[in-house]
Amino acid sequence: MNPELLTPGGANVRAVHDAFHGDLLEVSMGPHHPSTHGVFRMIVTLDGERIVKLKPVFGYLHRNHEKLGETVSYLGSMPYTDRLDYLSAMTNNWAYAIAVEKLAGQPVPERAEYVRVILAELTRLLNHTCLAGFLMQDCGCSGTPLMYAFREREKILDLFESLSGSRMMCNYQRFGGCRVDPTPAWVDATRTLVGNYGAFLDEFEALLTGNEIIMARTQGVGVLSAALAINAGVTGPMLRATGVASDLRKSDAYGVYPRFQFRVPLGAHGDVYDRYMVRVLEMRESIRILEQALAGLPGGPIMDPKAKLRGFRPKAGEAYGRIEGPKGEIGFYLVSDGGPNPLRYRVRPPSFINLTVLEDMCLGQTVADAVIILGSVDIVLGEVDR
Amino acid sequence: MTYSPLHLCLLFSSALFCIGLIGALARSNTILVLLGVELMLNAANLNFIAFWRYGPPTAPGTGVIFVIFAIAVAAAEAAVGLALVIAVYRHHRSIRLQDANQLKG
Amino acid sequence: MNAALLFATTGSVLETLPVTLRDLVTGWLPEPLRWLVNSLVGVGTLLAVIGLLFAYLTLAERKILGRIQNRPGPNRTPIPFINLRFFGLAQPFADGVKAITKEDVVPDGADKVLHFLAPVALLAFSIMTLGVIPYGRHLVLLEFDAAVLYFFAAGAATELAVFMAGWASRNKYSLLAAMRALAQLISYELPLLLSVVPAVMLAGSLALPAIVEAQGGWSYGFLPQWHVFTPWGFAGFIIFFISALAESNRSPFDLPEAESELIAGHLTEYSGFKYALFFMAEYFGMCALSGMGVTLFLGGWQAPLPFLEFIPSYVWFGVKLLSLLLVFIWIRATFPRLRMDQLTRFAWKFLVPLALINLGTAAFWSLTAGWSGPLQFVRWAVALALVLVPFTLLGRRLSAGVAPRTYRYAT
Amino acid sequence: MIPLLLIAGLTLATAAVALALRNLIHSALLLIASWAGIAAFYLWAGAEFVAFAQVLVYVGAVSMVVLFAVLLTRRSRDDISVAIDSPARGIAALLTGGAVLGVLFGAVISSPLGAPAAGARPSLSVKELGLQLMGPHAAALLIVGVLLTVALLGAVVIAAGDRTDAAERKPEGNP
Repeated sequence: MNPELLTPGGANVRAVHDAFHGDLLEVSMGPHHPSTHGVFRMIVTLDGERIVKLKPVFGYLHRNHEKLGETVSYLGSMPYTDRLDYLSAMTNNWAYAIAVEKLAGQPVPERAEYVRVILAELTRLLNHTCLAGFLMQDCGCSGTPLMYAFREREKILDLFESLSGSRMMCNYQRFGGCRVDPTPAWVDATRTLVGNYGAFLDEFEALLTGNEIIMARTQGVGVLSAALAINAGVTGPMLRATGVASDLRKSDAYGVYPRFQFRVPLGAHGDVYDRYMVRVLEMRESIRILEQALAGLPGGPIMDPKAKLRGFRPKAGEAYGRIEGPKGEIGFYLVSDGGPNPLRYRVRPPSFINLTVLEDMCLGQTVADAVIILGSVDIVLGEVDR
Repeated sequence: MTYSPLHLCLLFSSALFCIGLIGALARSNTILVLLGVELMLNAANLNFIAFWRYGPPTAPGTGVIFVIFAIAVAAAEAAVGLALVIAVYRHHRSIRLQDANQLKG
Repeated sequence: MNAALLFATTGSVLETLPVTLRDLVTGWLPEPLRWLVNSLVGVGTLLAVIGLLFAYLTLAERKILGRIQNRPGPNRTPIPFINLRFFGLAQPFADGVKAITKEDVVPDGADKVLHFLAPVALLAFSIMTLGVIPYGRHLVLLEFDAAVLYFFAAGAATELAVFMAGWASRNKYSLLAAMRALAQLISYELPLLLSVVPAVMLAGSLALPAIVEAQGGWSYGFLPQWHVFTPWGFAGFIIFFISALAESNRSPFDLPEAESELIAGHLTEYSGFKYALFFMAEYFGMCALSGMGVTLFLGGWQAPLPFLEFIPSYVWFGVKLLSLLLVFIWIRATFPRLRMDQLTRFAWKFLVPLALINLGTAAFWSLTAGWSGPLQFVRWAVALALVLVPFTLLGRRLSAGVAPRTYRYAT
Repeated sequence: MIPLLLIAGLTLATAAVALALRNLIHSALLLIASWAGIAAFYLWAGAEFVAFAQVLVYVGAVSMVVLFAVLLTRRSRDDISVAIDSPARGIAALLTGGAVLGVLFGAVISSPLGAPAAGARPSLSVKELGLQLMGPHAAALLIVGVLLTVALLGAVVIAAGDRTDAAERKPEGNP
């Protein structure tokens, strides 16, 4: 096939041409489709099995999240942020807490910063493990890797539950600290889990990373160029898989991250395999961070004693708080007019912005590739549709 | 005059041949024309088997071997013919015989 | 042949038990009628046994998949009235009741006749393939001179049924699946047939009992002379098995019903009993192909060791069949799915050339059957080289450009 | 005789209906039934090998190619029906076919073919067939092998070569 036809413009010319002859098949994948990771819909135009056009349709899970945030108090939005990316409630909480803390100039005690790092890295493990499982499911492994991934996920969710009382909707962070102080027993349990996680990753990788079919299915598929990724605002593992060194943990140095030794893995090809591998390698770095954080967990209060929860009214102003979530840069932009509610509340959802390059990655690939490319983007529809 | 099973077989095959012939002549869809021709070939094969079964004794298995070769050739013919149909369709966006009346594509 | 003669020739009551039982039941009938009743009894028994095998194969598949995936699998269905669970052994029957009582939905605008005909045709053809397999020394339903050809002729017709299902549903997923199914089945038909030819060549017959007989006996007194223990036989068996996986639409070649891409492919618009028929036909096809593999390469009903010959032949056949089916299930739990172009490339650029070369290997093997002493080693070395060298070269070409990668880090 | 009449009736009926239908897929499937009927005739006549070869080649392979061709040459997505052709053409074809049928029937009925020799039912085992093929007919076998290879390559070249050609030409036709 002529490569220049596969560029977006060429593909459109071709699509028009072929549509004239009625040669194309338009397939609506979703919203009820086994592998759209929720209620997402892709209107795919196929030439045989090749994709010549892909139109994503979303909004099936729209819940008015941003408007809702302007009608409730600052603290009232915290549980709602859990429901954005429901796989990584802890990082959503933290990003929102950072935004409000910036707005109000609220300091955070050291112990809380450490706990936040621990929870964020656990969330990263949880998210990447699940994603790897889902991706393998999309590749056609009939459930086995997914079940292995879910086994580990359960262990992390158990930790979250014993700490916050809820497995997925943790509602744990507060402005100026955390809601509950972790007990020594919880810290020990976390230490055990982190100690065993490397072995699980070894097992998972031994089963899948070197698998020839996985490599053949994912290498060179869904290539995203670094230039396009930067222009489209793609962040997180997807951007790093294209070879761009961008990690807010390094560049923003928020929280206590500068105290920890860790590396940022980078891909070179920007294909599905790189996205998968960058996530797996990131998990190994997360384990290192967790070990350091657990070893250095200081005592002291978990909440800033001067922090005000009831009747919280930050002075007028605006703030943007962001962290490196598992899926990319999750940010909250808040404008305050001095009242109990934010005047403007805006979310920067990483998976929504990462999803915008879906068509560019899918053109010229087959239907089967579209499924794993979507899987490798790592979306959660709660966050995409808000 | 008595009629043997051979008569019946031959009538069967000639009827099949004529159905194929009518199909090939009456339809203008290239695929159907090809299928009609295939039927005519099959009718000929029927004759070989009928004569092998009921006809005067010949060298062992002559009819059967003839049919085996005919089937092999017919398979090749079908493959090439349908490949041609697809090629014609790609050029003319039609598989009506009338539309493919030029030697240049 | 009467029961007494059989008894004398085999010297084993168990061996002839099925035949004896049948003759006890039908022996009093007059000759033309007896033949008819015997055939009917044979078909009935076969269908009952394979049907039961199907029922428990579905349960075994779910149980084994469950075990591999850290979950228990179905274990709740009790036996009615006595409320005993027995690891969920009543599950297949509950499934059957469910399938029958479920609503049969036919999409508006579907080709109703073809939509109905597809599962029926598929089941009919897959049952037909079961008829020629020798299940034991005396247990062959249909004895054809060209049994191998019959088997693949009936098997080839199943492709049509898959196409009919995909096309008649008037659903885009089904249509895509139908196209995929056609391409896949055509591609793998060729290596499947080519891998069988050496076994036919060595036996000098297309009749399956003769092929099984050709694998009798032991070299050095203990090593069974099954085809799979020769270089060409091993290669042929692997090619056969891979092609059989593809022909029966099993993972990793389950593209026509790839659930992550095409929902359920050609089965998307099927529900209720028609879906159950498809399911059944797929398992029957799997059993038939496994049975064929056992017959052609694994010595059929022959015992693996001389002193185990007292165990009746049909038991050995059953054991081998079940182990092959187990491998089918194991592979399903383990492998990811190929992409369409990779699937066809694998068939045309790897399996077909390998099968063709294997033909030459088998010819060499059969020509050098008389070699003994040190020449025996030469024979083995040449045959092994003929199998391994193309395998390595073709394999390297196939996986060119696919390799594990190393990653750099930003500090 | 009854099986033969049954087989002939079914074969002819499916063939006739197949060539008269508008729906190409139905045509192809009915024609496959017709080919299967011919295989049944071979089986009835005792030519086991040929019968299975007929099923394998026609029902298994040629049918697939036909269906592929039908699917690849559809004018629009769902429409595979073909317009009925001009009545004049149909009538002409019927007249020609009818004439040929009349001539053939007349010739067959009027020719004294004689009764078959009793008990001389010829049979040909697969082994004998193989020996025949590799012995007296070895040259023909080789030629057929070459023909099949050439046909396979030719089909691939015709179907695939045009595709790149078409892809290259496409942008020119559009602004």
